[in-house]
Amino acid sequence: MSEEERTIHVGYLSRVEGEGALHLAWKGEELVDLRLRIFEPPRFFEGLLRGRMATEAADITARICGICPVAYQTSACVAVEDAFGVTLPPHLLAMRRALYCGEWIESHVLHMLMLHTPDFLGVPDAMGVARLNRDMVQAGLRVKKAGNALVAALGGREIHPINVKVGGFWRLPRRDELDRVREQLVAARPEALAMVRWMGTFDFPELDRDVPLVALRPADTYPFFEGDLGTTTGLTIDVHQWSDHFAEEHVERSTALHCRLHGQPYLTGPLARFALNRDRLPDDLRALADELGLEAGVVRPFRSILVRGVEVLYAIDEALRLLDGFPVHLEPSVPVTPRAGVGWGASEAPRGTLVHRYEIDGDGRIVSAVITPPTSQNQLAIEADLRELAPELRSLDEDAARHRAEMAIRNHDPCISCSTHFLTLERVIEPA
Amino acid sequence: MNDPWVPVPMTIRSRRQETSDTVTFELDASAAPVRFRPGQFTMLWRYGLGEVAISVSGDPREPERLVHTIRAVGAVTRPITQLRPGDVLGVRGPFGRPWPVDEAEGSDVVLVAGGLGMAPLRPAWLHLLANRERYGRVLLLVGARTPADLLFPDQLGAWRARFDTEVQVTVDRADAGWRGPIGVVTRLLERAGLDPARTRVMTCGPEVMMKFVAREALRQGIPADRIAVSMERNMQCAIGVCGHCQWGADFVCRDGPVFGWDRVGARFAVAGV
Amino acid sequence: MRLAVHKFASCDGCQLSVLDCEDELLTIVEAVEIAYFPEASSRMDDGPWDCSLVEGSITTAHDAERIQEVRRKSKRLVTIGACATAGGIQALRNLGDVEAWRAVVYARPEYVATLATSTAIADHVPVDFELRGCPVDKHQLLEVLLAMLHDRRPAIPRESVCADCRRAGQVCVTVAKGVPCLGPATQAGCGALCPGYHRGCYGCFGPSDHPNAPALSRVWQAHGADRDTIVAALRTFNTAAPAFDAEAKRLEEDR
Amino acid sequence: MARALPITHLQALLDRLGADGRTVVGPVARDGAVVLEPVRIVDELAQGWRDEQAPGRYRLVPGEPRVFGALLGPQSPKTWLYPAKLTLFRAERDGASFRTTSPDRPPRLALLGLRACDLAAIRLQDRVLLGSGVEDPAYASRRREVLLVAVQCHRSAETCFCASMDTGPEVSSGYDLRLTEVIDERGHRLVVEAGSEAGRAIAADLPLVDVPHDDDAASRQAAEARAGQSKSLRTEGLRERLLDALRGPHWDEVATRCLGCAGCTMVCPTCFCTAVADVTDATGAAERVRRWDSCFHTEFTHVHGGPTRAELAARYRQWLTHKLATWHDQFGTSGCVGCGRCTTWCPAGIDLVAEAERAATAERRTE
Ligand SMILES: Cc1cc2nc3c(=O)[nH]c(=O)nc-3n(C[C@H](O)[C@H](O)[C@H](O)COP(=O)(O)OP(=O)(O)OC[C@H]3O[C@@H](n4cnc5c(N)ncnc54)[C@H](O)[C@@H]3O)c2cc1C
Ligand code: SF4
Ligand code: SF4
Ligand code: SF4
Repeated sequence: MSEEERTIHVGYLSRVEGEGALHLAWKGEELVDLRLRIFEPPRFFEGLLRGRMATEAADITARICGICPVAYQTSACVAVEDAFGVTLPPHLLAMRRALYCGEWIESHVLHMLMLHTPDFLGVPDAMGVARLNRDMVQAGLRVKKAGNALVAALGGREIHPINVKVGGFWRLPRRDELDRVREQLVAARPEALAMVRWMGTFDFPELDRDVPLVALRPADTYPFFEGDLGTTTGLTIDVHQWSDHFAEEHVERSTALHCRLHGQPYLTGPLARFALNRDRLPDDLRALADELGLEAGVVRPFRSILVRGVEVLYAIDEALRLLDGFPVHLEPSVPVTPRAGVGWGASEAPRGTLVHRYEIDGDGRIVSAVITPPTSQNQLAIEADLRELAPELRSLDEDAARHRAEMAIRNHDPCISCSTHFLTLERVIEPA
Repeated sequence: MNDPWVPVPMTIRSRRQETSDTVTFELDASAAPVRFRPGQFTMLWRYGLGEVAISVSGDPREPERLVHTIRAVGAVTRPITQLRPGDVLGVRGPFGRPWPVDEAEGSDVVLVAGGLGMAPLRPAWLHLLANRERYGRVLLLVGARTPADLLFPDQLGAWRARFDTEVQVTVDRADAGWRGPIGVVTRLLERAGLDPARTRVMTCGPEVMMKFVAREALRQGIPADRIAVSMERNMQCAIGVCGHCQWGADFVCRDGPVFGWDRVGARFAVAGV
Repeated sequence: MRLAVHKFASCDGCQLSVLDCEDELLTIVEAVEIAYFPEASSRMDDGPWDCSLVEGSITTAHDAERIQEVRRKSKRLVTIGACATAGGIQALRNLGDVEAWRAVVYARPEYVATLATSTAIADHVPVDFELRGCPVDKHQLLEVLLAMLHDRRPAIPRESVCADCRRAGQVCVTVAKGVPCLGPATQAGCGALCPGYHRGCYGCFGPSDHPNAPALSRVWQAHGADRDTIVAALRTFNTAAPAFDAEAKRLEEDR
Repeated sequence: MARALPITHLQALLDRLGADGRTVVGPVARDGAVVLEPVRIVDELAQGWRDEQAPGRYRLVPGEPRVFGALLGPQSPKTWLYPAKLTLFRAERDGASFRTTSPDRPPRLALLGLRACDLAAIRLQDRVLLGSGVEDPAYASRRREVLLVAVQCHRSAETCFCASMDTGPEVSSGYDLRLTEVIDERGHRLVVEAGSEAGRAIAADLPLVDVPHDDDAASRQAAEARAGQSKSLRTEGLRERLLDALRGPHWDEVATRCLGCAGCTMVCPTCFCTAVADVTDATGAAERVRRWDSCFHTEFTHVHGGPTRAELAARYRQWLTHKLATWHDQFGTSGCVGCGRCTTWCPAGIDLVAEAERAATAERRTE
């Protein structure tokens, strides 16, 4: 490899859900090419949803991503309820929120412990972490399991829950089911805290980013599917106005749809959610955030693992609060009457804002569907992070550079299967 | 332990490869001798893998040596046949009704074996030989696909060499060294020159083969109640409670596996009973 | 046992089930060497592997080649999930106009390379065991792994969901509430989840080994479901599974 | 003079049954049906419900304030005495050999609210699992310990045909206690009669009151239930007629309607078929698990080379001819007690009585 030209190729990006690859090339000092590629064969969800009943959208779109099906189900339900003019009573909103808490717990801990921690400890995987600190891994797995148990208790099973429907749920949990999961959550709380504190001792590369952030920002709580969209550029919009501000484009260079805010890259996900809603967290978690070096107003991608940790604790506390005295005797759903219209739904998937839009006809069939997952929104911002790191990536030796680049990508936990419309033309396998 | 569901561990003492896919094990039953009647079977358990019904193929006079001849055909028999001396199998049994060797005393007896059917008939044959004086003519008619598929070839040779037995072997397809008859085993029966009034037939093999054997025996005038067949069905309990082996009104495990043709002949005519 | 986990077109949910075996994970890892599992480990040992778990369906020419290589390098190949065993929900494209869909989803469809069909792994290479479900059940997955490890047949019944539903003491939603249910024609494995949540099974484990789908359609009709509803139910997560596909076709042709 | 338990003292019965550590199992309304579940307090019982049954249809509707107003749900004594899933033994490796351990002791049970047909079904299962040579230990231990508290039926469901099977509606034997629920101008009470030593001991501990003129309450109610029973199975010569019809054309026809789902065999209180599976866990410990199985499953008859009853028609025929014909050969009685569960709980609404009649009278296929 010549002095002038250097290529780092991460031929197969591991420990992200899905498959991706990164290509970086310099000429001299100049970065000439940076491509984050996604190897996800297209599955055409937006196409196959056409003509299906809108009430099927939750079950169908769950299959876009096995890591965050609750997010898909929630955004779908919210969007269809929006179109049908259905409002949920408080107990069903509470249950929906509690279910979502479960997904945050399981998805975040999966990412933190099994996918991201290995980067900081220089081991290939969670097994490697277990060899260094088996107790911590076991504790972490118990936290993750509590999240799974929560999703299973409210949703029927951990992956692709079957209990979610437009208008609420098929059945409410029984007391005994709630009691069991409560126990697990209570036990998981201190273990989660210990895990986050332990992760706080990792050595974090310094990278401060100045990128627009986007997340839901409800008036009075940390967001799951509530509130308007807020941005750090000072915007507050109703999700119905999404297309006035956000645009997806199919870029030839990367062959992927990229979503821009007023033409600019932006970031959604835990970093954005946290930055925009820090003041919505209870005092103890804000104090924990300070303790972990997550000061207000600074975006440090390499500390996203800690932000997730704070969100895990929030989700545990919130679920316990919601389930305490949950009214198991009320109706599990409200009646739903189809009507023609357009509905929007946004929710905060573990990896960021997930927006669904459905146009529905008078029989309740889907005329068109647009699904904008977090990863398609974050792709440009991830590339921007990498661009920022480019000098470092250039100077490091081969392995270290690859390691650093992977780590930077994993900061945003890109969930590539979520990329309803991310793909690559072919797999390019070049020697590293 | 008296729980009929619980297997007793027994150690494999010896292993003999009979054919490419069939193995004979001798298990050490000295701690819990298995007193069995010819035609009975046991349930053999390979630890954690599953249990299968296997006929006892050894000598009924030696209850402390439990002999089984097993063909590797599927998910459980394959790993079982891979075991070596010193390995352990779980054993339940013996179960089922025996060949009518007692009832046959004083008669001429023909055993007709097809393929693996020789395994459950071998104890009956050994019983006939051990009590030779109680029987009239004793015939062993054996069919196999090829000479290489023949079970117990050495013993067949030895038995054939005796003057007080008639042993004949036929194969479907011969190889270069084969000098015996070629064709289905029923042919041997056609030419056996039996006295229908004093003959009993006991047969084991594929169902179609047994059907043809029975038909030939009936044609010769042997009454249906003197023809015995041994059946195979899915078996999970072997004690008549799991229901799997039901065949008409019978539980094959409990009311069989050996049946008189008078009882079951009609069933061979209806598919899926 | 050297284990590999491969992904084709899928949602990752089935391979996630491996990581969801929290209690057993560390014990299993002691017996199973995870040699290739890109979602979970950056250690990626090239084959050969003793056992490959394959998730996802074949939807691109490149993947059609890659599965051949996976097969060559795997002593045993186990497919996991509805995508791998029946083409998944994305097999709906097999009926639709892929060109049109491509245009719906992508502004510049010419950049998108894909086959016109989504097909099961077994349509491309011999498969040693197929584990059903959208997603697979983690207990069943564990059972398959343990069976592979101990060299035995996985105890995975192929009977219908009804059997599990009744054994679990659940009340049949069709009989007691008139709710149409695909359970009688769907393979067990999920623990009869949906009826336990008062909804009919939507068939995510695919057809059982003896489905009588036409009879089930009549039961649905008796409970007020129209043809379109039944066809849609059959044409979801296992649309390309032969028994579901055949019945949907029969109803479509009857129309 | 009859002795009765005022309904206000029902809790005393539950408490007494549950004394000495028994689990009391009784009728509970859940998910649209009456099921048999553990009950500790009276409020858990399915009071005020009535069942409507028809082939393929069951509805629980509000009824009189009876505690035992709903007759039969999808469960039966089998659910508790012969559980759907059970560990038969566990084993662990011991050098080259292995060691087995027996399963935990089963719970001691009191089954409350059984009907005449349920008691008949227990008698039938006894023949299979205790009386035919080898005892099934799991069943035997549950059965020996159980207390059976039966209730006299006050009406029949549309699917009931116990009268024609000679199994009811009178609760006449096989119980520890027989209850007759009476609601009249003199109040709401359970007439209590003991049928065994154990029953007498329990009755003696209950706050019973003397009620004149209630002595024949049970037979009065049975008579009403009998009068209201419209369905009946023509049993004379049925065994022979069915066995003669093995080649009849009817089986193929019913196989176009049958879902093969095994629902009928699962709810039937006498069906006893089970499958065992050997499983191992991550540590290598082994377990043999037994589950209800069904002659409707293709794997049921799997032998090397395929199932012996591959066709659904053959499997349906096996179920019907076993139940109504070959049971007589095997156990000296019909295998059906006339409870009608198989008919009500068949999602396709296939009616056992109608099918038996059709199969037995269908024109013979000419060879
Ligand atoms: C009375 C009797 C005597 C016999 N004697 C002999 C003998 O002497 N020698 C001999 O070689 N064979 C004998 N057999 C046959 C022997 O029992 C079968 O060959 C053996 O059961 C095949 O088991 P397998 O698992 O290896 O084969 P497979 O074909 O793989 O399976 C057959 C058995 O496995 C079980 N099974 C099948 N599918 C499943 C599933 N999905 N899940 C769980 N379990 C399943 C069933 O119990 C089935 O019976 C005898 C059979 C009987 C009934
Ligand atoms: S609810 Fe569905 S799965 Fe359950 S028994 Fe009824 S038809 Fe079968
Ligand atoms: S009941 Fe049916 S749809 Fe529901 S989880 Fe089970 S197989 Fe899937
Ligand atoms: S066959 Fe039907 S009616 Fe007879 S006992 Fe069984 S479930 Fe009841």
